Amino acid sequence: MKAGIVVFPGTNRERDMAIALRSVTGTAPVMLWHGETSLPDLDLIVLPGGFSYGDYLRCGAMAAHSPIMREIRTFAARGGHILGVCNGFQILTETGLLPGALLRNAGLRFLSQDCWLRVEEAGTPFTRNWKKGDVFRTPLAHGDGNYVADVTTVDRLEGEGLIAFRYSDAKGVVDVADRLSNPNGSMNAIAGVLSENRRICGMMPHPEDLVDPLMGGVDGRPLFEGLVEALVQ
Amino acid sequence: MKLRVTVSLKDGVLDPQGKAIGHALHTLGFVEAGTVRVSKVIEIEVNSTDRAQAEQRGREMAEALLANLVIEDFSVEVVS
Amino acid sequence: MKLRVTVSLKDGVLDPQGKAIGHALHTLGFVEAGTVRVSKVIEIEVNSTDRAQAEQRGREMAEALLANLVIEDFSVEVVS
Amino acid sequence: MSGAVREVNEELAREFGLTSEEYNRVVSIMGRTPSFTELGVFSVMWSEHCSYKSSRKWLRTLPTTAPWVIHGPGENAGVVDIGQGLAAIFKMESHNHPSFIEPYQGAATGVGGILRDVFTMGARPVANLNALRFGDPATPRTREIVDGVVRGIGGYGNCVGVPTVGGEVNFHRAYDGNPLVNAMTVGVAHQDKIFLSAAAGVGNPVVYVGSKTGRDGIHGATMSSAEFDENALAKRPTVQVGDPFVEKLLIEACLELMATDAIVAIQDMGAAGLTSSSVEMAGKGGVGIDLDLDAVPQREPGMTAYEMMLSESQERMLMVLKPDRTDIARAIFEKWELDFAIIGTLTDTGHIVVRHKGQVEADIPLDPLAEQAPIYDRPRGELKAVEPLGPIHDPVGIEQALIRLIGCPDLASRAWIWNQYDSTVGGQTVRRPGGADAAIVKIEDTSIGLALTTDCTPRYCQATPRSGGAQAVAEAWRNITATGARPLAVTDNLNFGNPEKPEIMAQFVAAIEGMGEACRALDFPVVSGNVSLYNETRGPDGEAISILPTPAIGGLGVLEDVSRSVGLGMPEGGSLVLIGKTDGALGQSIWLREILGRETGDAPEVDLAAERRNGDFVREQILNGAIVACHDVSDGGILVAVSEMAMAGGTGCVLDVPDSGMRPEAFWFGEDQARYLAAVQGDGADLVAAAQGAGVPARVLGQIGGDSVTLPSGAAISIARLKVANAAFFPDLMDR
Ligand SMILES: Nc1ncnc2c1ncn2[C@@H]1O[C@H](COP(=O)(O)OP(=O)(O)O)[C@@H](O)[C@H]1O
Ligand SMILES: [Mg+2]
Repeated sequence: MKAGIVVFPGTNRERDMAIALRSVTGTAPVMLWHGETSLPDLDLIVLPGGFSYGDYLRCGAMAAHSPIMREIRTFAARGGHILGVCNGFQILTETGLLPGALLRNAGLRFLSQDCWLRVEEAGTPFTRNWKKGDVFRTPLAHGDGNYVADVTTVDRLEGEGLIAFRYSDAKGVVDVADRLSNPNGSMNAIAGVLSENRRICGMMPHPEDLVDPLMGGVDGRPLFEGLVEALVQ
Repeated sequence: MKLRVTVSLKDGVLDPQGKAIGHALHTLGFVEAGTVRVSKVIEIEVNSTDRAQAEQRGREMAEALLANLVIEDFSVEVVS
Repeated sequence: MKLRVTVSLKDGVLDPQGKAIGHALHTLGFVEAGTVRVSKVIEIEVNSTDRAQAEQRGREMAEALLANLVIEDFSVEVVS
Repeated sequence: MSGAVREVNEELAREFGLTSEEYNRVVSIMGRTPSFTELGVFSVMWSEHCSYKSSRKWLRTLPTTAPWVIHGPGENAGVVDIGQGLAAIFKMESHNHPSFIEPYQGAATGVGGILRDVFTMGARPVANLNALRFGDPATPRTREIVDGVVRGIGGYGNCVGVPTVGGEVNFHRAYDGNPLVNAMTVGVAHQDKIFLSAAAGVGNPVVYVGSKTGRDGIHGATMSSAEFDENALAKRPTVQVGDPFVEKLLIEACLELMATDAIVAIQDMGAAGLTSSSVEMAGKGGVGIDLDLDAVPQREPGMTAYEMMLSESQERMLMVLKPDRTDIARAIFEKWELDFAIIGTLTDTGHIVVRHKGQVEADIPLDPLAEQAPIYDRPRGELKAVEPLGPIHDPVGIEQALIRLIGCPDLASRAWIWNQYDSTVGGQTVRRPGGADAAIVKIEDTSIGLALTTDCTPRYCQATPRSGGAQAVAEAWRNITATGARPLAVTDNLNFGNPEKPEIMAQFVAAIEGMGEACRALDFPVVSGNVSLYNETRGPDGEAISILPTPAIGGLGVLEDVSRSVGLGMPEGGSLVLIGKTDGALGQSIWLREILGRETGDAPEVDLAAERRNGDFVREQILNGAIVACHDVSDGGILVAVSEMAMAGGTGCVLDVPDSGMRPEAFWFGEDQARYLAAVQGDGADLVAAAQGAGVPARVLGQIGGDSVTLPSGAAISIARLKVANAAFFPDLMDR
């Protein structure tokens, strides 16, 4: 699988992502600078976490206008696979490649803690190594992860099976109003969404930081292993 | 000339910051405080002599970058 | 009645956000954009019929909570 | 302090913080009345903050060398060999006064400043820590300060993408008007790619990079050396605002440039900005320096030479480059969208010459500026006698006391704080906050792990400064040891009151003596640090309140194989073994303060030989796999330590100890030093026997398992109950 990781000024989880990808593919992904106006041949583009442009104005707003995003739109239009994590998810919503927006966390504080995610949609390139209803642990680290969208949009996402992950407790119980299991207050406890063609996935938590037992577990690995299986034909 | 672009959350989008401020005001004894909404004001010095054109450019800036129309509304004024 | 409290950074205090926005506007081709400063507007519905008193309370709210007087200035208006 | 140029005389010098005698020395060095800008330069260079005039004599007594020390004090940060050709570069620095005035920005810029000290030497920062001291939690101002400081540290550290992995927090009313914010950064570099600050090469260009200069924080260095009074808040306009986004770009740009061979010397612009960076770089290199201030990137119009020389605008660096490499350097900084300007050249004059708008604004000989800097041997008075311990009785019983202790401000869970700090960015955090006695960060692409901690027990330092100083070092060493790592070196941050008061000076010297003794006994040299004096508040009634003496220690250790580190959580089955001798020291203990409401008695004795022996034994048993979880016994004593292990792993323990004849509260809550709790598989007999062979006291304390901590009396305290008591304090205080 040929993967590329986009680096914007202020991106800071590109190395984490590279480590995770390398550990499942055996080869280092290429780093793509935000100013580039053409893309190499790639199976997967990852928009990693961090604080592109300092999170100033709105998280992801300025990165969404980077030259490389034009290429990424074309890549998406041709059916390319894109994973956006944390700031990457915010950038995908700012560019309109994914619906909705991410507001300040309900408690108005930055949150850095483990959370539990329930897999809502199996069989996508991002979730094929889980079953629907599986629960896994992953760190999250963000100040603006509170997912919102208008009611029509949310109904459509729910109806068409485009919710990838939901925040839950360790047993998989979802309670939108519970700040312990739905820490940032996201609508319908939505933690990750898919594009209509299911080839773009955006999520707030960081599966890339849980791929090595040394760091406390490998709960995040199935996502990356699944991508490799799906994209290497 | 100076443009003032005000960006606010759309009606119906929950404003957690406004809610928290309202709560804090009550705690501090400002019991008369009702709904609180927080907006951003972006003031931009522009090199222009044509007010109407400046305002038009301000709208373009807002649409392109300053506001996220999925969740926000904006207004533009030329202030000097 | 509605209070509008505008909170801005004092002159001379670095506004990293304004700086970054100005830069981004340039990149997007808004070359006329000069200095950019970002302020906050807090709108508060208040239960009051006395404009002068409401304004006075608004100032008290700003001093107590809404503005950080170490680095920010504020102004208060009664808007309706 | 306005930028307006005023007549230079002794009165102005005093306003700038110089004594009459110091001013006379300036006049004699200059052979004339100095210019306004020159006086500014002298006053900041001779401030306590930059010159260490009250502390230097004593700092020199600290041990600073070891075979693994590459650079000790004197550089921007300390450098130690961690194997495989790599070096750890680290330092701690205070931002106390700014954090009182504007907690968010004060703490944020504190983090920014210490990061620059580390990456300026060529290291990629891999971890941040912070040591915080706040006032009485019951006061609203303390809550505001806690809120702002925590947000500020997170706001900056999270954005630059350096994980914040540890720290410490205490509350005491002595910090009401003067909180302490000490920030530590650890970075990693290749040993053959370490950059120093001594300028060299007459004719080489002096280059400014980073953010533009504004009127931020002018006279910050003198302010941070001044006592606080009612006017403190009036000094507010000097507050600097940090831009972590620019800092992140600056890190990447500097590291990219450092991979080429363009840099001769580099130094961050910290306190006293352009003045201290240019003076120190030229001074260390024995060269002169000419600066052309017209070339300095400026944020505001009409800045004077004085303002530019003293500005403490953040996110700026000064470099000396090889002349034929300036274009490469410029291209890198332009790529990262940072300012880049050649603002001067190195000369052979031995002077710093500052030009602005065609005028020479300053022309100062560098040698006397450094060599004739004041250094004081300030008079030391008597240490305050310790109030005797007094009679002990137990009004609440062991179970109740445990619940109260585990929930008190100094022992309550700090999760509310660390959950606001990104501790995982980088993907190398092996032991996060709360997971082990020291945080463990792996070095990418190696098996090496760094063990990091900050420690100090101010109430011990207040009672008995000498053993308090030793205890702080010993606890840092012990915390590193308890993970299995080998302690290598420390950085320190000496926070004290007004050194012009003989009793404060006595505290200061005694604490340093204690530290030095411990560092020597434990082979744990001091490689960098910072001194913060004048930490006092003058209340409206004129009474000066000094902080508790707080020599914060930042410790660093190394694990060759990071997979061998152990944490706090005990695995089900097996036994808990207590290592070290228990005498039941209740003087200055948390139990005494929380249960009897007294801060009396001597601080616990620090037996450095026992520390060494017990610690070396524990480390060996961790590395050979015998000990599977470990925790040092410190604040709150044995029972608090057991409870912390139980909460961390979710597994309890049935405590089974024969009556020792000691008062139960002294046994369970006494704070004797040099002790560890070690979890082992089996009945613990092997470990006890091995300890005996090594001359280390050890006894089995109980059997691991279940969901409670069960006392010998049979009383079972469920982990769930402990957790509720432990978790409540911060959310109740801060989110109500
Ligand atoms: N308490 C201390 N112990 C040991 N070294 C110290 C201490 N205080 C300062 N130093 C050393 O003195 C030098 C100057 O410190 P400082 O002025 O704080 O650095 P900077 O200029 O980077 O702010 C540094 O090398 C620092 O490590
Ligand atoms: Mg320095």
